Amino acid sequence: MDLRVNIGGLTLANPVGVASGTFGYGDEYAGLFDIDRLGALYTKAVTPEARAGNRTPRLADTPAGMLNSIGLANPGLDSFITDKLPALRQRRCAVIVNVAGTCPEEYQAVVERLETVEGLAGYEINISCPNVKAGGLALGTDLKLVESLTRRLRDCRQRPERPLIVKLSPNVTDIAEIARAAEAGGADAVSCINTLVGMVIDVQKQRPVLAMGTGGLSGPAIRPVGVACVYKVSRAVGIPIIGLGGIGCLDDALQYFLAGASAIQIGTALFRRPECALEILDGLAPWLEANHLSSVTEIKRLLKV
Amino acid sequence: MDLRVNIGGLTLANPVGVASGTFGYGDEYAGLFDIDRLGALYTKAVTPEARAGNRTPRLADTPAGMLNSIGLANPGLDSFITDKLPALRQRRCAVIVNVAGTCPEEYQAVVERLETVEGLAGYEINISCPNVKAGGLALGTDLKLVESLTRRLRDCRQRPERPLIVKLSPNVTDIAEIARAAEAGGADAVSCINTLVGMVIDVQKQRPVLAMGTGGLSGPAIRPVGVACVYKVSRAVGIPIIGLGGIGCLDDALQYFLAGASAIQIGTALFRRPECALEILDGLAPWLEANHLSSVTEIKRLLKV
Amino acid sequence: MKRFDSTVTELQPVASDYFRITFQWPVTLPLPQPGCFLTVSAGSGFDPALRRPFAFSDVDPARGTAAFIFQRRGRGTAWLAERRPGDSLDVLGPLGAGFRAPPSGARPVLVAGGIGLGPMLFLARQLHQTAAAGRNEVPILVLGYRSASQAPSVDLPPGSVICTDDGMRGFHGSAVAYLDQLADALPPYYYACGPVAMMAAIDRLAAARAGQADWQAATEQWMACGVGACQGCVIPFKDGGFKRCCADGPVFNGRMVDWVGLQE
Amino acid sequence: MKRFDSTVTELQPVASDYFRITFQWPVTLPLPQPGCFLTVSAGSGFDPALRRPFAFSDVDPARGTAAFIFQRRGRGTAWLAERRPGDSLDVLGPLGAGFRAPPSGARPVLVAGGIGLGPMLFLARQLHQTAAAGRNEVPILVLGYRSASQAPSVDLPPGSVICTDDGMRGFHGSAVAYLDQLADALPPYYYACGPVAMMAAIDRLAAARAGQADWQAATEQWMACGVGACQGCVIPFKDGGFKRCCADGPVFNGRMVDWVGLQE
Ligand SMILES: Cc1cc2nc3c(=O)[nH]c(=O)nc-3n(C[C@H](O)[C@H](O)[C@H](O)COP(=O)(O)OP(=O)(O)OC[C@H]3O[C@@H](n4cnc5c(N)ncnc54)[C@H](O)[C@@H]3O)c2cc1C
Ligand SMILES: Cc1cc2nc3c(=O)[nH]c(=O)nc-3n(C[C@H](O)[C@H](O)[C@H](O)COP(=O)(O)OP(=O)(O)OC[C@H]3O[C@@H](n4cnc5c(N)ncnc54)[C@H](O)[C@@H]3O)c2cc1C
Ligand SMILES: Cc1cc2nc3c(=O)[nH]c(=O)nc-3n(C[C@H](O)[C@H](O)[C@H](O)COP(=O)(O)O)c2cc1C
Ligand SMILES: Cc1cc2nc3c(=O)[nH]c(=O)nc-3n(C[C@H](O)[C@H](O)[C@H](O)COP(=O)(O)O)c2cc1C
Ligand code: FES
Ligand code: FES
Repeated sequence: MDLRVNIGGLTLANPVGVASGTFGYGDEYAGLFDIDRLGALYTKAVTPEARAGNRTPRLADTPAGMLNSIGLANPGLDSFITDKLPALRQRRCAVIVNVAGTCPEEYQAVVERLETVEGLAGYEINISCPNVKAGGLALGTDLKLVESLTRRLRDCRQRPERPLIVKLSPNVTDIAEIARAAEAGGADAVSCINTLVGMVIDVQKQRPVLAMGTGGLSGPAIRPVGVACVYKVSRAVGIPIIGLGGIGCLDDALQYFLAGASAIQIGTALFRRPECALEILDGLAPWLEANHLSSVTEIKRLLKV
Repeated sequence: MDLRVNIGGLTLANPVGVASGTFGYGDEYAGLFDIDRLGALYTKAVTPEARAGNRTPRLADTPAGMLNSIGLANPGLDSFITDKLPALRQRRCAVIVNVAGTCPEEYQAVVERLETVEGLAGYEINISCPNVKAGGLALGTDLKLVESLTRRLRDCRQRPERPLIVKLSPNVTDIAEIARAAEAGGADAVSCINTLVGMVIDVQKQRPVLAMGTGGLSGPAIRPVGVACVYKVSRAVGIPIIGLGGIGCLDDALQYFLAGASAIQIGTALFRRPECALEILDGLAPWLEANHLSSVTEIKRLLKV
Repeated sequence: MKRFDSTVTELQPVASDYFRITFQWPVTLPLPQPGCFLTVSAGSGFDPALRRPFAFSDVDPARGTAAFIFQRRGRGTAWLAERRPGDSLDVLGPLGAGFRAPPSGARPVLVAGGIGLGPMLFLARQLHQTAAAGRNEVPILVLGYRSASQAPSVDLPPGSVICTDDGMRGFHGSAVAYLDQLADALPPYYYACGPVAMMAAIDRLAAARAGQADWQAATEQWMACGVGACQGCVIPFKDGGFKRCCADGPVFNGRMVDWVGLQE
Repeated sequence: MKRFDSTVTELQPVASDYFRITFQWPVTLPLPQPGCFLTVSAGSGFDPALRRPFAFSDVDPARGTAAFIFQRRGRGTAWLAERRPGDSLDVLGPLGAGFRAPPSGARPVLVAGGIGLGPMLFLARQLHQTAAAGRNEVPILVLGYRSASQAPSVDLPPGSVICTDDGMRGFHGSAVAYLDQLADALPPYYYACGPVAMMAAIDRLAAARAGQADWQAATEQWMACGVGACQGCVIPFKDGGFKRCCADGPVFNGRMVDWVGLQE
């Protein structure tokens, strides 16, 4: 069975990826399963300068989910290239860099610089992180900004074979509108969804559990929201959609494919059961066969509505 | 301990209510716990005409939550008054009618008519139901519409002792903005949150579980979203906030009070453990005493941020 | 009805992936009737969130226990299948309106498919008792299975008929095919619980037989509250309306139910 | 490290709301060292969603088992406390870097408060063994409790000291007060695991003693991945930076940790 999928010119060996921020830069899970079998690895966000991230606590447990307010902690562009990239390049899976910044110029600085190095497969533009003051979410809710940022990055890109994937936030009135803005700006694909804004209060201590107050909600709790978003976006744009949010098993992944996704990412569920990514991958081919399909992108056609 | 709270001139015996749509018109749970002890009972939505509601299935189970697409099924205004109200009037708890319609005129028709009958304590204006085509959610995401609808209902109201509570949707980019529009239109209070838009797909049948495709996500899964919304809205408006979304125990309720709510509602958790509403009520007074507070509305002052 | 913490007294496999679970039923509560159901809370957290409905298969007032038969299908029933004697079980019941008595002079013909087994067994036992007291005719219980291996190992009342699609046991064919060829001096009066396709076929059969304007169908629908409050569990009716499975049913006149709409 | 389904062999209460759980530890896996931890998945669904971290208290290569001591606090540990021999346990480990050996000529002084008991017991037993082999000085284990009733019923190594705030057992005062008055020919070298306030006090003590530029603190922080990937579990350092509790620790030089920032 051929599991390859095409995302804006880039061919992934299979549609199963691991989500930005939940997989570090790849090494950490190496002892737990064969990372090379993944279709794609989306790195933790990379910003021009190193960032220590937010104050602690950065995590809270919620029903069927969790909050995080990591705050784009990352070693910065230089260190990413010298310290992280060499090991990432050894991976057989496609490495897609999650790009973040406080303003369009910072995003551009990251992409322009990464265009000069080998061994990367694409860019996922994080315009939807709820955990930083500047950039992040604010950027991702403004149609004009989304379109112009996408166009700016598109224009500075030298390697058209590296897709520009815009990552959408569910914290908006109409996610389809934002997806259309990204498409209009020249995005090769969109990924959805990023986390929902949430808060947990420690009743004993009478203050938010997270030092930053609010954080991003992820995990199975948000899966119905993610599936609805992918479904809605798939009716609004023609570019491929990478679906994520609460995927933990084959059935969850198939919900996203049926809703319109061409590929998926697994995030929070890795924390519970790291090998679930490969279990999903291993379940795909038999399922396609049993349903007389020859590729993953045909799954969406099965949906009866 | 005095548990009374004031919502726009209406004094509730205590801040614990049961959420619209999860408690019918009051009778159904009578055998399971003493309903009269509740502070308020929010009815299922009432529309001018009877509505059969959406096609089946209308429910889906999700991690720590559920989807519903009931679709404002209700017997209509006339039947509500003749068949449901007499029993509701016998209740010692405040009865607040959840009002819905397809256009501002329909909302107004419901409120005007209810103003002519005795035995009601207030109105909760449902501008946030994701399960109907016209009215509902579309209305609740437009600032001007929210303000003008609120003003229209405010103007037609003859009994100022019945508060006008506008129920907010979390499916917006900025819920605080909507809350401010409601306040500007003259709302006495806001309740938040209604359900999130979600979808579950039956992978075997290759179609959405709900006949309507999408539905409203409720239950513990959305609690972090509800707490964050109440916190945000409490910083934006001066009118009281009624908090709801995933409350199932005293700790959950206290999170909402700390975030800024003056009263709460319990919805989906009733389905799991009906008596949890009274367990929360019974826990409030001891907690206030242990924390040297003399009223529920003081709780929000404890929050350290 | 009451929500309470009961204790499991027995968990018994009755067929592949089918179990009977027995638990304490306090004498202070109403005795469950055939067709009534209960809901249980599965798991310790809120995943899954909704209570799961099951029809009573048995009640033993002397021992103070009740039981239901369930099929392991998803997360809730997987959790149930792991219960052991002594474990606590969060129960809400009894719920719903049960079966009504058959008309006099008619043969109660009870049809069970799949997870319809429990309530039909319960009803068959009761109708045998009332028949012995001369209150109705002796019932026939008809059970349909795809293959002989699926047939459960439970004590069936005398005169029960097992139908298998593969013909390896009992009548060769579906339960509905058996009903179709059944020759009896008395007119049949159907009671049924099972897959929608089976229910629809019985409805066609009932419609075809002039004598029977009504039959009793135990229906199923996803439930949230289980007590009539949420309007979630409605069953479509041929007249275009809806009725709540939990509070108006789960037993309805099968002629009235829109089986096509339910199947969709 | 590996994620696997282990089997519980024993669950033993060791004090009020404290339990020791023993489970199979395959010989094919690395032997856990004192200070290392594992994470377990609690409950059958995703509520709670995150794995719960616990420090090893024991490992028995002969029997092929490992153990940890835990306090029942919330949903995850309530679920753990209901495990019975034969139940399966979803384990991920061994994780983290354990304690380093003490400098020669110093007295290993081990301090445990609350849930710090398990890893300190494990370390004390190991340091007694290595002391017998002449590799370090004989350790002292100091345990602090609010009242005598909280003190656990576990086998303590010889020379252990129990401190109680109420003075009903052992030393009358806190563990830190005990350290403060401890007179020993050898300079102390601290290892500690316990509440942040206790750790901060030990750090002040260590800072005050010129001889000790370093001590070993087993830290705690909410965790998500447990393997270093998510940056969720970071501990603030006095130099303004952060280190991951799970992958860079959980044992750090206590002098470097920003105990005030951690407490906040
Ligand atoms: C009145 C009534 C009586 C029932 N009696 C029995 C019985 O005696 N024995 C028995 O085995 N089953 C019975 N059922 C069905 C039983 O409720 C479901 O099989 C069970 O809830 C499945 O739960 P799960 O978590 O294991 O499966 P899930 O993974 O949640 O679902 C598996 C499938 O079960 C069905 N289902 C799940 N939840 C419900 C629900 N709340 N209502 C209806 N269908 C559902 C759905 O089709 C779903 O696809 C009854 C249902 C109703 C409404
Ligand atoms: C490296 C490490 C080793 C630990 N060793 C032990 C041990 O040996 N014995 C023991 O009893 N406990 C130990 N803990 C703490 C233990 O993880 C928590 O007590 C447990 O997770 C609580 O789970 P719960 O669901 O019962 O409580 P919850 O209701 O979820 O939380 C209760 C409290 O426990 C704390 N807590 C919860 N989850 C975590 C977490 N993921 N990380 C840190 N703190 C948390 C929080 O302060 C919370 O308020 C250790 C923690 C870490 C990080
Ligand atoms: C700990 C953590 C860190 C994250 N960091 C990032 C990030 O740096 N960039 C980004 O685009 N998304 C980030 N995310 C969001 C995830 O990539 C993903 O969109 C979200 O968690 C929903 O998927 P899930 O439910 O499968 O986790 C992070 C999520 C978590 C839980
Ligand atoms: C079955 C069901 C029906 C509902 N019907 C209504 C309704 O008619 N009007 C309304 O304003 N909200 C309705 N809601 C939303 C709830 O009142 C509440 O806002 C939401 O469920 C979040 O709270 P919870 O998580 O405690 O359930 C309904 C919710 C459910 C689950
Ligand atoms: S399940 Fe709520 S009305 Fe039937
Ligand atoms: S818990 Fe993820 S880095 Fe430590």
